[in-house]
Amino acid sequence: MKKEHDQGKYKYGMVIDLDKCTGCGTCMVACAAENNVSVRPDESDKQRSISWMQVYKADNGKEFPEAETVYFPRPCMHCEQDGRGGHAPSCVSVCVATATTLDKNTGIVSQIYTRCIGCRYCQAACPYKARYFNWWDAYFPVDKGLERYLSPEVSPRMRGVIEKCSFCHHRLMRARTKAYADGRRKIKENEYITACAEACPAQAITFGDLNNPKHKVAQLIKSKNAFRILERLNTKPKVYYLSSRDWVRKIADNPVDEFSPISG
Amino acid sequence: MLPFCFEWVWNVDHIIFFGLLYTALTIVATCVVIAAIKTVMQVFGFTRQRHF
Amino acid sequence: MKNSAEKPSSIVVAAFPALGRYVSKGGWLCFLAGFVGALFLGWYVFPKLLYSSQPQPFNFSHKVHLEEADDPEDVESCLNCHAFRDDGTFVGIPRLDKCKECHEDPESPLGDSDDEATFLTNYMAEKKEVPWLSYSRQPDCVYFSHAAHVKMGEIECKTCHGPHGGSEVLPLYRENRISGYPIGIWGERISGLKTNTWDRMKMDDCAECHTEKGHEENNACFVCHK
Amino acid sequence: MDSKLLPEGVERCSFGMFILWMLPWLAILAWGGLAAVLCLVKGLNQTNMSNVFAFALWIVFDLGVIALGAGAFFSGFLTYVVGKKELKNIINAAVIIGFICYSGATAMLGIDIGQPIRGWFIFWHANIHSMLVEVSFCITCYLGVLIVEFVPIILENRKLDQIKELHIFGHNLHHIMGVIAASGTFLSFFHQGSLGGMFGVMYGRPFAARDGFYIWPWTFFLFVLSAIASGPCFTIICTKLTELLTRKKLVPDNAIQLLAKVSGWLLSLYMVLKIADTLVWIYDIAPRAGFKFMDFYREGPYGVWMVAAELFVCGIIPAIMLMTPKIRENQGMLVTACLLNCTGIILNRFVFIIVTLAIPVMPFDRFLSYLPTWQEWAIGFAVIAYGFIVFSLSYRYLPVFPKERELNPIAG
Repeated sequence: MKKEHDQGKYKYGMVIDLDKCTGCGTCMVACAAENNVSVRPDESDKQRSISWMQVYKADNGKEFPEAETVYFPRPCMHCEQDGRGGHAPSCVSVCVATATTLDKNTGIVSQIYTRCIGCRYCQAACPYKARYFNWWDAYFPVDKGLERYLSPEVSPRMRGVIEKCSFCHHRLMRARTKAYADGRRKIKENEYITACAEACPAQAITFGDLNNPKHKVAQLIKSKNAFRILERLNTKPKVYYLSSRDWVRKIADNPVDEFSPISG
Repeated sequence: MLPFCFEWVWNVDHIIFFGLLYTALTIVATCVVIAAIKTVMQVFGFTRQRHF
Repeated sequence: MKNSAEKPSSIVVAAFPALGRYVSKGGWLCFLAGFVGALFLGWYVFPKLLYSSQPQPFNFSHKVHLEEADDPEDVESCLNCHAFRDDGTFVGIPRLDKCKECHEDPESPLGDSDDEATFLTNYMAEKKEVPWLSYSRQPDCVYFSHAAHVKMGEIECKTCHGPHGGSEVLPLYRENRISGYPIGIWGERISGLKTNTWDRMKMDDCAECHTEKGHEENNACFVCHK
Repeated sequence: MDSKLLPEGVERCSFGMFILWMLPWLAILAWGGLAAVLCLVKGLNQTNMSNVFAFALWIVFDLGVIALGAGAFFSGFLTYVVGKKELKNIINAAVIIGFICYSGATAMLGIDIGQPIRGWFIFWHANIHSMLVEVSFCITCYLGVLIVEFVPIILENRKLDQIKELHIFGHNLHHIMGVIAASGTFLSFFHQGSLGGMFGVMYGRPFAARDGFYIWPWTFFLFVLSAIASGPCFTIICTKLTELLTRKKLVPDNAIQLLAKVSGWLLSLYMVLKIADTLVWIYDIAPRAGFKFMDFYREGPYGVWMVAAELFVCGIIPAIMLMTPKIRENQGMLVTACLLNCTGIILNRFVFIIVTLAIPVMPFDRFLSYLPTWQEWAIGFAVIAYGFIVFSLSYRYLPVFPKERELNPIAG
């Protein structure tokens, strides 16, 4: 019997080079546009607005001239584990209605909006704040023409459900369909990348299959500068960061010894 | 969820969890049904009503 | 003891046969009438109310168009009109351009039915797309790749869509008034039972086939949802 | 006016007086109803919950009332399974309080989820690895059990009792109460526990996360223990409040004292385990996740004082008070101890919900705070008002306290 993934499992992941990131926010915009993220007439309530890709700012807490800043673009980390050895991320193991799952074949954590009942337990369980709740009905300002830019490949969300980064899963399906039409089963490295990776003007974001040693991401994560946010929690995220700066690598986790929180 | 649902997995967790749930439901439901049947029997004099 | 003839009988009481002596004959008749009435409402009136009926713009005969094909249910015959685009996406119901390939030619063998006249005058001459109503339109949250099933899975069209390559008339289009989905998704039978693979198009049917064919991994949520 | 409905041989206030008493509660209930309609129609944007405070006031209320409602299952267990006869005089009240707490909490949860119409997905598409599924399963089953336990009390109403069939049915229900109480104990045990488990399994949140046994983190067992330690105290408070309002003695002292004693011992056991748990958390779990104990309390209003209040003021002190016969026999001290106990448990739930969410886990993230909107308060208070209404109605029309007639003989 022919299996779709007879070549071994895929494990899609992302590497973000923080030394290249300028904090411009293009990834956030590209992501929102690609994934039909609903907006608000007034977006100032940041605790309730939606941004699958969020750029966090941190600094080293020092005065000029030693002051340095770093930007952490934070998509969904697509964790592998819950932190206690359970082979599903925290959000997946707590979901009541199986609305979110870890796809073992792609490593992508799915979120099914029509299944979500909106209990928000996953939101409470996620340490990365990567999950967003639709506090309002979906809104796309008609007079501004925004509704004409909606993508038919991503279904818009209704009020009262959680949404989050899907690693642009529809792009994977698009690439697969193309491959099938060509009579191929495997897709090439450049055929599937996320919208943020494609849009980043500094090319700080690399996307690919972490299981495939030929893919650039699999090589980048071997770097001594590679790290993940909150690695100590043992959630095994698939989003890696690169930085040659010691303090940046250090503030990505909660160091038990001296550490001062940032401003901003 | 019932075992013929495609999301159902035949593993220990599912059997224990749903087993306990359905057992608890059955016990409670059975109790009420027994009480109802006893009532019907007593009302129609099929069985003698115990003195309370 | 209560005098049953004077008491209004209730369905709750009537539900217990042992309580028969509590209820008058009229009460039993009322219960029976109510029961039959409820069944009739649930199985006949409710489905009729639930689904609206709309005619297609004009009749289309699959049989006429597939007359030259050896097997009207063959995938290749279907693919002539219900084709794939270069990027692997599926055309679905063909657009006017496809019809034009044959019908623009005045020498082409055309019939003389009213439906054809409607098509030629109202749509072809006006270069207006035919507003066909799709019998298999899935909800917005569903992703379906025809390429994966037809090209890679080598599944026949009729497995899901039923054999209609030899049909002469288009069935009435019926739509669920609440959900807005065509009746083919839930299936014609209100009970939700099915005998053929193409009787229903629900998530369970997709999952059932994936499991049968040994592709359990395709029951992962994101394979069919977007 | 309604004298034919009142239990025999007891004194009740006039109907007009009763209506007057009910009016404010009905008004609060209506206010809550308005808020509920707003939340259901316009959505949860009516609240001040946010992507940070995914759980908020309602969940605190929910967990609070459910912990306090544990008096029902535990008293039922003691009465029907262990066989403590003296508790028969208070079990009706405990069951009604439990019913109020659980039905109120369920109603609140229905508003709290973003898509209430999809609520049945919890049962039909259940993810058995989720503690919240365990909670939902047990809460609904147990609500069923409570209804079965409540029905015979309702059937004892003077008018209803005159109907022969209902009278027999009520008695038959009474006969199976042992089995019902036992299954209720089982369900409520898992339900209280999995509420604790819900927070203990949030391994991404070092503030709440705990190790545990099999699938249940230690909070599972701590929540069960704290619920059965505080539930009876809440039953005592409600009874004492009823006695105060009706100016009557309703429950013999031995029942109250037994509950208080059991409560005290359970609370002290809970305190020992809770302190051990806190120490393990401070010295093992938090450092493993990269936190020092004081990191959790660096910002915001939720300081170390909460730990002190929970463990000492509302924990050890009431435990000692309830364990000492001299102190708990003094009515004022008894009520004080019960109040402290219940406060401690609510504080515990508050810490696990609000403080857990307020503390950022990512080091470059900020502490955020939250204040509920009137809609949230309204629904919370509506549950309390609902409780007062149901309990008042029950007291007026049902023989809730079997010893009431004996303790308050009507002259002449």
